[in-house]
Amino acid sequence: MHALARRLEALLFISSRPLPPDEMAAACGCSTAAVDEALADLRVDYTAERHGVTLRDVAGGVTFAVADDCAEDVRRLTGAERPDDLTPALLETLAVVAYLQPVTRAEAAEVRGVSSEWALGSLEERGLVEQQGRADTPGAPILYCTGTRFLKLFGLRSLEELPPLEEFSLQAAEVDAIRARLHANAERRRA
Amino acid sequence: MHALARRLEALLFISSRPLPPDEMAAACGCSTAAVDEALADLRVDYTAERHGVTLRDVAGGVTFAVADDCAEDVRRLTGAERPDDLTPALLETLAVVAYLQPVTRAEAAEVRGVSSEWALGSLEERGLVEQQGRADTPGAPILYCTGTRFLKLFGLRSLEELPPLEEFSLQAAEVDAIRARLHANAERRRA
Amino acid sequence: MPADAVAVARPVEFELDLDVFDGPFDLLITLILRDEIDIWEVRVSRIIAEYVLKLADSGEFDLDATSQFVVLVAALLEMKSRLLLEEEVEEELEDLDPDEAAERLLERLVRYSQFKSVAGALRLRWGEHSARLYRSVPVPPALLRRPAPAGALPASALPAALAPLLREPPVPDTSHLADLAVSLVKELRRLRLILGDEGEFTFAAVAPEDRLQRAVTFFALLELHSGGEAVLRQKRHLGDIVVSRVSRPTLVAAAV
Repeated sequence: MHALARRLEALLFISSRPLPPDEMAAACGCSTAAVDEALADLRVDYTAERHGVTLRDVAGGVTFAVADDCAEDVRRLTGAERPDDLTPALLETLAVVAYLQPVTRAEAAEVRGVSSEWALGSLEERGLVEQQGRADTPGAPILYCTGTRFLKLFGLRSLEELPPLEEFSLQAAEVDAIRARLHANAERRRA
Repeated sequence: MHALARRLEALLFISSRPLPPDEMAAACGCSTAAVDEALADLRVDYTAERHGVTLRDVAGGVTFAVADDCAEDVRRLTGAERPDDLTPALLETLAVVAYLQPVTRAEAAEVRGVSSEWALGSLEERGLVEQQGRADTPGAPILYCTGTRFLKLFGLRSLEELPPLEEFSLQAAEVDAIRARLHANAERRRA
Repeated sequence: MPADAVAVARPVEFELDLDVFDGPFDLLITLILRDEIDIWEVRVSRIIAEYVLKLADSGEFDLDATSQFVVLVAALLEMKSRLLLEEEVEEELEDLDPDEAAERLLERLVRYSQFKSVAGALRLRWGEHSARLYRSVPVPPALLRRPAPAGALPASALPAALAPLLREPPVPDTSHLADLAVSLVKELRRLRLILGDEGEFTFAAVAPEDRLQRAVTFFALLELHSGGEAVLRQKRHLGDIVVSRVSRPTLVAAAV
């Protein structure tokens, strides 16, 4: 293996967080370009078929993860459980925080139409959202944002990898149908 | 690589302590002889010349360790590590472990009233709590306790130096009662 | 959701005779949940009054059945109050031109639907990635350039964090409940005196300012009614209640 690749392997093994290439370059005293090249070597070596661990690009850096087909053995050994599934309410709240961050509790509630206090607390306890200071508005409400664990658990390199919100818009025909229904209601009320 | 060797690689990669071959055999559902054979394969692959980490035999088990010539790179990387800042949730969980140890995940959740899976994982990652075997109850849940890094961070020579809870208008008897209740719960689960 | 509470509840058996419905209470609940009866049409206060009558009739107090009844009525009230709130939002919008109001609502629905869809996409990603295992082992001290400073955090932070969790929660303050129990009896006595002196009065004239006290007064009225001591009348929806003395002791059934 390439000498620099060996050194990166050691860094990636020891670090419990994904490492950005420039941090690895600083530690090894080389250029980021050299790191990128050596990483490409490592990626070839660590394909799932050959090793029990694979390289993953996640949460702003590179990290080793257990190959998916070896995960069950590891769980038997460590007793680590899969994280509990998220309820629809939690997923919805998480979606609001992910796209609109930083958001206050009131802003999340306004989008969802229901109080989101419990959902935000539960997401915070699961390490999926974090408090990020307070808004500079009356009452100084807490601002919530997503953190590294959110990116890791959803397999995202960065927030930019989230598809644009517009892609989730209703179809024009669906909007028209709702509009027609609402205007019909308005008409009835006027009558 | 040998299929079993891949699975062992995953176990050794994730484990925070050296693994005895029989534990690996139990996790993979195979014989210790098969593990020894696959380990021999791994040893050939992980020689210092080829990888940044090597296999070492320590204290009756096997573990991955950073190759000696890569240690300096790692030190340069960890020089940039952030200091230990504990969020209220982490501090609370750490206090539960410190005073009531050994505790299971379920017991920590019971005292705190919320799921403590993420918090315990995060404390483990910081080296502040450690796994100390498993409870002798159904499901054999992992027992957590504090380690030497914990003592150092809080400037304690031993657990006896933990500040008494009496100053917080809690009698030692009350703390004992809670500990007894946790253990009684464990008994009940076992029954 | 109240619907769940209703689904698991034990049946509460008693017959109702309302304008819109005549039959067992449980059937009424079922019909409301199935949208076959509009909850707007149902006077919950009337149901409560009938139940109180039933209790008076049977002469015995079944705590389990009554608790169930309270749960069901609370569920009905919640459903009804939600409708009221929706109405309020719509009223707010009604100040606008109805078409403009519809557009505003549409805007909100369209925006919300985006996040609902995102939640679905996130669920798929979660299924694929959340179970992945990453290494989370601390760096061995020998490989740290700067060893963690000893005593960086104060040990006193630990008992401070644990103590609130271990302390027994304070015993719930039930003094207000005790107050209620006493003042219901007092209130009954007061209303009986007024009824005896004046023969007729209105709820508005005798009800105290305090909301809790008003509720007690209302319960006392129901009690007078169920005991056959008074007749309650209301000219219009949400209007004042007129309470009149029943001249001779009457059978409970005759008062209804």
